[in-house]
Amino acid sequence: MPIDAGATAWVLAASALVLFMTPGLAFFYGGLVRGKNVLSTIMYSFMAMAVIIVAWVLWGYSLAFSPGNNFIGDLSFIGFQEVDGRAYEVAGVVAPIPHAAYAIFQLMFAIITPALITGAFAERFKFSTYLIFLVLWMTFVYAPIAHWVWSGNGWLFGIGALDFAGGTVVHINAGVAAVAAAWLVGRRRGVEHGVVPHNVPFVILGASILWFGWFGFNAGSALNANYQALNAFLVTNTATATAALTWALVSWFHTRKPSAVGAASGAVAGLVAITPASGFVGPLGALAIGFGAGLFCYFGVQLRVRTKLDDALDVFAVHGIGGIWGALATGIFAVVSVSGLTPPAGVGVIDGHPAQMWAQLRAVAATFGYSLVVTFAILKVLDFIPGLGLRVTEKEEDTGLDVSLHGERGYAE
Amino acid sequence: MPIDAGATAWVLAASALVLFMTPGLAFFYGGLVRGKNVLSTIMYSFMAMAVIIVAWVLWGYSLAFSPGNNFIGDLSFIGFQEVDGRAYEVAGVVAPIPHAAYAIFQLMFAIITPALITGAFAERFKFSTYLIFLVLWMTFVYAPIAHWVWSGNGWLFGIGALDFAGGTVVHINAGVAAVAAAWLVGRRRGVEHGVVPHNVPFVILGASILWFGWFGFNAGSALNANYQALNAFLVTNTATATAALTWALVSWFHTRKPSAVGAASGAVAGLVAITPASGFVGPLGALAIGFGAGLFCYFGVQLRVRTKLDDALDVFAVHGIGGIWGALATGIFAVVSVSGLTPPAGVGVIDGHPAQMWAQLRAVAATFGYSLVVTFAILKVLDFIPGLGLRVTEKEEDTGLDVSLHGERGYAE
Amino acid sequence: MPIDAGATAWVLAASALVLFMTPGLAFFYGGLVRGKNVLSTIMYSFMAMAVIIVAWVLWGYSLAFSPGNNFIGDLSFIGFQEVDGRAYEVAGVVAPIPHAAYAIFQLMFAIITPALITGAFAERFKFSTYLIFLVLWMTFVYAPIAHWVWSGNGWLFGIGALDFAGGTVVHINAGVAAVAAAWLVGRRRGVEHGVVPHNVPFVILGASILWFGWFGFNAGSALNANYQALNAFLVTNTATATAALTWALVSWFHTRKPSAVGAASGAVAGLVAITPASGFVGPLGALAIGFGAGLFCYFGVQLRVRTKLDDALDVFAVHGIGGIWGALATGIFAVVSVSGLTPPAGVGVIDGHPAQMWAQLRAVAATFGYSLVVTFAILKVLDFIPGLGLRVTEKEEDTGLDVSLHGERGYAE
Amino acid sequence: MKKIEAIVRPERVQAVVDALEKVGCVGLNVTQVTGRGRQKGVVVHTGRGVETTQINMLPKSRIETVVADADVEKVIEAIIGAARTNATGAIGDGKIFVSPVLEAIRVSSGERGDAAI
Amino acid sequence: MKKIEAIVRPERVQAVVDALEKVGCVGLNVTQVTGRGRQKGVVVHTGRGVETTQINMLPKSRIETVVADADVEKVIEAIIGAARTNATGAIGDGKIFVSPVLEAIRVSSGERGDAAI
Amino acid sequence: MKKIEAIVRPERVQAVVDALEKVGCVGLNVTQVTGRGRQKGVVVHTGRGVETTQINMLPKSRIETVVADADVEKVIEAIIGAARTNATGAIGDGKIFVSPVLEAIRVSSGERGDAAI
Ligand SMILES: Nc1ncnc2c1ncn2[C@@H]1O[C@H](COP(=O)(O)OP(=O)(O)O)[C@@H](O)[C@H]1O
Ligand SMILES: Nc1ncnc2c1ncn2[C@@H]1O[C@H](COP(=O)(O)OP(=O)(O)O)[C@@H](O)[C@H]1O
Ligand SMILES: Nc1ncnc2c1ncn2[C@@H]1O[C@H](COP(=O)(O)OP(=O)(O)O)[C@@H](O)[C@H]1O
Repeated sequence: MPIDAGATAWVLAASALVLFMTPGLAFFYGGLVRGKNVLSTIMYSFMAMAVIIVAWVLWGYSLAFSPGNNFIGDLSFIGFQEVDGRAYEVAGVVAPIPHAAYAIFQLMFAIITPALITGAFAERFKFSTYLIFLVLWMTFVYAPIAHWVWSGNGWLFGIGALDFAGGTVVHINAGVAAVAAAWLVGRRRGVEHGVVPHNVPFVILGASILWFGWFGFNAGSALNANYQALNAFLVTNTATATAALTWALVSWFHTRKPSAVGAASGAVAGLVAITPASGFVGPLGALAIGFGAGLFCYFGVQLRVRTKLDDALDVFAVHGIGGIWGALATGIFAVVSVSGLTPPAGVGVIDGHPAQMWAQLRAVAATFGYSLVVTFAILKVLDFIPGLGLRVTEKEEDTGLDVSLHGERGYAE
Repeated sequence: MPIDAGATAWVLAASALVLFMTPGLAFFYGGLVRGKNVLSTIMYSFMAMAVIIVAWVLWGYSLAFSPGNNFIGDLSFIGFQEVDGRAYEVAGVVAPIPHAAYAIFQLMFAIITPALITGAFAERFKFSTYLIFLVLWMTFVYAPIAHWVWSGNGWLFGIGALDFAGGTVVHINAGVAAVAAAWLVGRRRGVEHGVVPHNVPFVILGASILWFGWFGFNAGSALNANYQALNAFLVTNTATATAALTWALVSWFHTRKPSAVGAASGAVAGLVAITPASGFVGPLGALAIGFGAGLFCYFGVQLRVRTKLDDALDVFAVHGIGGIWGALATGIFAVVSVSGLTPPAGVGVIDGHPAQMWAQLRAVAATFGYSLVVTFAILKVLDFIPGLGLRVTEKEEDTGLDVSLHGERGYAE
Repeated sequence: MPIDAGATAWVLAASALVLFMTPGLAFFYGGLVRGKNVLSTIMYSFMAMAVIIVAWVLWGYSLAFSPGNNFIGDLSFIGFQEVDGRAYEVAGVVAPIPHAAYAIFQLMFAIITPALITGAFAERFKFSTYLIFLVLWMTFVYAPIAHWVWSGNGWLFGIGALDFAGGTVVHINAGVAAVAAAWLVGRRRGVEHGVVPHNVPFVILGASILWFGWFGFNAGSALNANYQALNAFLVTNTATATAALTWALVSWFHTRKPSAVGAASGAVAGLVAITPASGFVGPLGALAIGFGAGLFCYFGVQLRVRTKLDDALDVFAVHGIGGIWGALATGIFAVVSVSGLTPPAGVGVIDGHPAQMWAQLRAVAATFGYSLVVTFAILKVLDFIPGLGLRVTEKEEDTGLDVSLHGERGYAE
Repeated sequence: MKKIEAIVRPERVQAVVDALEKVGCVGLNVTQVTGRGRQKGVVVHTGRGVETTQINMLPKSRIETVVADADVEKVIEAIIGAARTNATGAIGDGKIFVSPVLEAIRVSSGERGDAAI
Repeated sequence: MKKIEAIVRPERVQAVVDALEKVGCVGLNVTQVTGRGRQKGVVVHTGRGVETTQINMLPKSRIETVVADADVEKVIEAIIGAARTNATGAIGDGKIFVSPVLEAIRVSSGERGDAAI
Repeated sequence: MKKIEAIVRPERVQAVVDALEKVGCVGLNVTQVTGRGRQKGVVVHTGRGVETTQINMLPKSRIETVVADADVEKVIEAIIGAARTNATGAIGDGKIFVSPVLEAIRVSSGERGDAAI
């Protein structure tokens, strides 16, 4: 397929949109915490941009996307060597865009994934350790799983698991890592009565930027400006709206008041759940997926609140549960009229192919297990190294991380 | 005309931009109200996304854009049936994009239009009633008018009224509905001395996002990445700047101080006024339209302030008057060198076709009358239904809608 | 080269992105000042949009880009005459986009450049004088330098100086003008102990919008959706991340605390430095450029702080020094494999063409000298005219410019 | 001289300030406080909006004015009249405290005593 | 009646308010202040984050409660108990001031004196 | 002990705090208030910026410090010296109020009286 300027134009725009999601996340998370930790929370996301971009150009992309073996890439794309203007075969398909477009687009996914995790340990994780965690986690957790799913060579790709735009690689992965992180770093001090978000407009701003940027995430994953991209755009939008509505209504019945933070959270849950499905399901499937996302993630938060796990901003409930629901729902609602694949590939339960669920389940389980174990191991090691450690001191936590770690206050006169 | 990836890429980007306008509006309106109502004001816009998207996919698009008769579509596109990858004839022209692209792009317009109205009744409208109002208004007011103007079959399209990107359908429509709503819901308590906007940076942020997104709104309406799109982009930008400058200067002479909220309001007025004209006028016409928008909308607000009508955020003065001025100005400044239509279509007064004004006037009057009457009727019915009603209680209003309806405060420690 | 819809789609999107940078700058600067001056600071940028757009359409574009002579254009494009749908030869190359696309894209650069300067005189410059300054500066400083560098006819273009997206025209130019402005307007009152930024989340929001928009700035400068655009996108991103990381780490060693404002400033420094180089260097060159930007701009601020010059938001340290470093680094790291030019054009020191440095130095020196002298002269004249003058009264400054000049407060209840 | 400190509902501040002006009490200052009295608080969401918490402290406004001894009663009356939500008064309408002030000084002129307030 | 004014660390406010409730002191109000005592301030960045400045004024919370004369000592004790960071107390833990109040009036009912607090 | 409460222009706070330090008055706290005195207010825009309203309440800063009886006069002088906009003083420069304080307690140590301030 020759390189097409229209496809390239869309992937350029989509890459910019996906990059913009990370600051969106920074505001989404930053608004949810207490004012004394707003900058430290924003900095987790902002520095993910700084650190991951450098590491991705140097070695990350090569590990994830160079041919390598079934489990991990090799070093042939180190320093973006061979990432040039020629078309590149991605997962068995040659997209009408230069290899460089694909590498840039993928970079944006590698940034936001670890940034998602930070919601679990916000308000207490050490900044210095975090920077090292970023590098290790991208290298040892993100790059391999991305290789499994998206590289033509990857073993999950091989078994026919469907993941259009990153439900496993990005969301289940981040959601599960969040559990490991929240567990190891421990509960925040003094949050028995919950935390009242310090700036809800920022939460909505963040969610809105995420919604906007997610069109790049999902519709950009078509790597072309074609009907598949349009369908991904449409179903993304549909599932998101449905989930926002569902969450708002459920919270209304449950707490007597429809929460704005809830509506925003529902939107994010919908965005998460539709991600793996967006290239394979139609608008009615999207309604179902969005409805499930709003419902399951809402109750996910409910359950988490009753545990001792202080996953501060509910990363697992939204990205973990939303991601798992999305992965399974892809196996249910994928229809060949949308996916355009050769059956049985791209065919789900409602199109008469229940075996697809099996591939989806394996993908979920593999991501879940690998991410949990390796994230746990990385954090344990970091905790052990003298001078590092995961958690700030009690005094720093009470004062707030902004002043104590960054020497700044979010707001002044 | 075959489907073109470049055109599709632009419509994808434009659709994302237009979706982003609604959060922009949320911040524009949210900054203008008092801090105790910031979330409820933002939620009006945010929930418009949630509710309208679902309703549009299910039946809205079909009512507005399926062939039907001269007044309303039929049910042939219910659930986005037949909205697929094939090109679709829109208003007599086949655009080089898939039908799905058009349906998505149009959806974004259907979201923001009712969200615009909320400025009229902010700080006192009942949230539960609002959700129902959204559905009814989109179905009974927006869908028909969109059909009249943009469907090849529509009667306003038939008489040759020019409305490139939605001056009648979106702005006059919303502006007039705002009058009905402000009237029926009544004045806010305790605003005799006016309301000082609680967060002017948010107002500017919102106006800036609107400006940014409006490029999608107007230049996307070319449904192609061609010279017409570029001209729409150029004149949108030009009229907006001119109107912002005009409003700032007029407010400077009038109040002795150039207001930042005024400059932002002027920009929005310019965006409104150029909307119907953006496919038909050149940059010098845009200067004239922008100048008129700044002037007329400024004095529109002046006049409204002297009435008893509490159109809280001046939706009529900006969208109603701005929209009417834009519709008429299109009849004046449309030139065939830009519109590329076959004369007398696309030719305005300055190009020697005064009859165009007649079509424009009819379009304005029809939209005005229909929107006023049907919006009024819908609200009357909602007011009448036990358990609904339009307005919150006095206590809820005094406390602020954020705490009393949503159980949240915008800002905390 | 025939007009291509894909290229046009990307330039449309890029133009919207670059326009969005100016509000981004408004928030970046607005967050850095004290709360009593947030609106006046934001208004400098917002009104730059209003004023420059009008002036550019009327005469600015013609002066900068019509053929004219080696130093300045003529009046043939006045009122955007001849700016139409035909392709236009830009700097010896015919880009596959309509002339109108180029003129719009260039407009966005003309807006942000004077807005950048406002960081130097924020919190004390008279608003009325500023509006006049905008018009004069665009006409007498920006338009000529843009002509020198980007017009096929321009003398700096003639000597082979490389400036892909505006390192000289935009950044050195603005940075140097900032020195003249800060000097003439004098130090702020009462800032001996420095100013604590009043809203750091706004600083990060602004920096993030700048980053997002800068993809349009640099990758859009390819005027096509091709590999050159992708490379510009990639190196922009890489240099930005590297500079953000470098600044954060340097500030950490130097002040014991990694500052969030510092990370954001580093990102901006990286964006500045990569701008001239983005069409000519590869990702490893970008790492070097970003590293230098973080380091040199950091120490540039350090040095400025020790002088008496109150360049309030460090425009020279970031845009001046960052721009000069970028211009010289382009002469070092330009490689023909990226630039695609015919050697020795587009070849830097590391590719064996040290003479390139000479062209770069001349471009830097010419921009530096011209901008300094003419900006100084313009401000001197404005200071001299009765009723104008550069600075607000002491009372206005103490009260804050928002209330005293604009009759508004940024924040209320 | 006495300091009169009234803690009232934020939405009644304007009315109280106007009422004070009517009885000739021009100098005053207002602070935002959060307070707790017999009034029940409000329930607000925490976290992602699925949990709620009872906040017992409500936003109130404190109006302070220093007045001559002779004016104390009429000022109290003015405040009570303006601060009540309705004719009969409701829980949460607020409190007034009176305390002694020994001296008042006007910074600009150095005047002291009743002349300075 | 006495007004008891305690200036404490913001993170201890909840504990102090709870402790006051336990000793029967329900009515109170809280303001955010910045203050300076013997406690050293914090160093914060200015400008672009390359300079720092020492801020001597730290954010504190002021809790004010008007109580009957008989309750003063137990309220002071309750505050001290809840406001200290640790058993031995640390610099920056705060101050308590006691001052006379002549009258208290409940706005809603017009009640005066100890009955009104 | 006396409480000295100075309501001054926000832009003079730093100068007043420095002046207080010079006369040995280290402990103090500052609150943001809005106030009304003889000073005319400011005109601000409402709504879309076409209307204006006169705001009579201006932002001021209140500095409170509790000092030993002996220090009252020198503290007042220090404040007046630092709070005035210019040598002759201008409307809006502020007010100082002095009121009795019965007791001061340092939370960390439990010390009382002049030793605690
Ligand atoms: N004893 C007290 N000391 C200080 N402030 C008080 C006291 N009691 C009440 N307040 C303040 O007055 C406000 C209004 O009290 P309110 O609930 O109306 O009291 P009540 O119901 O007893 O009349 C409270 O929110 C609090 O700020
Ligand atoms: N003399 C004083 N007058 C008024 N407020 C004071 C005084 N001394 C201290 N404060 C307030 O009490 C707070 C806590 O003081 P702190 O540093 O704990 O004092 P110390 O170290 O003397 O015990 C200060 O930040 C300030 O707000
Ligand atoms: N009687 C008063 N009681 C309490 N606060 C007062 C009183 N008079 C003035 N103030 C406070 O002092 C501030 C400064 O007053 P100012 O206008 O300078 O007074 P004057 O002009 O009478 O000297 C006011 O804004 C208000 O906050």
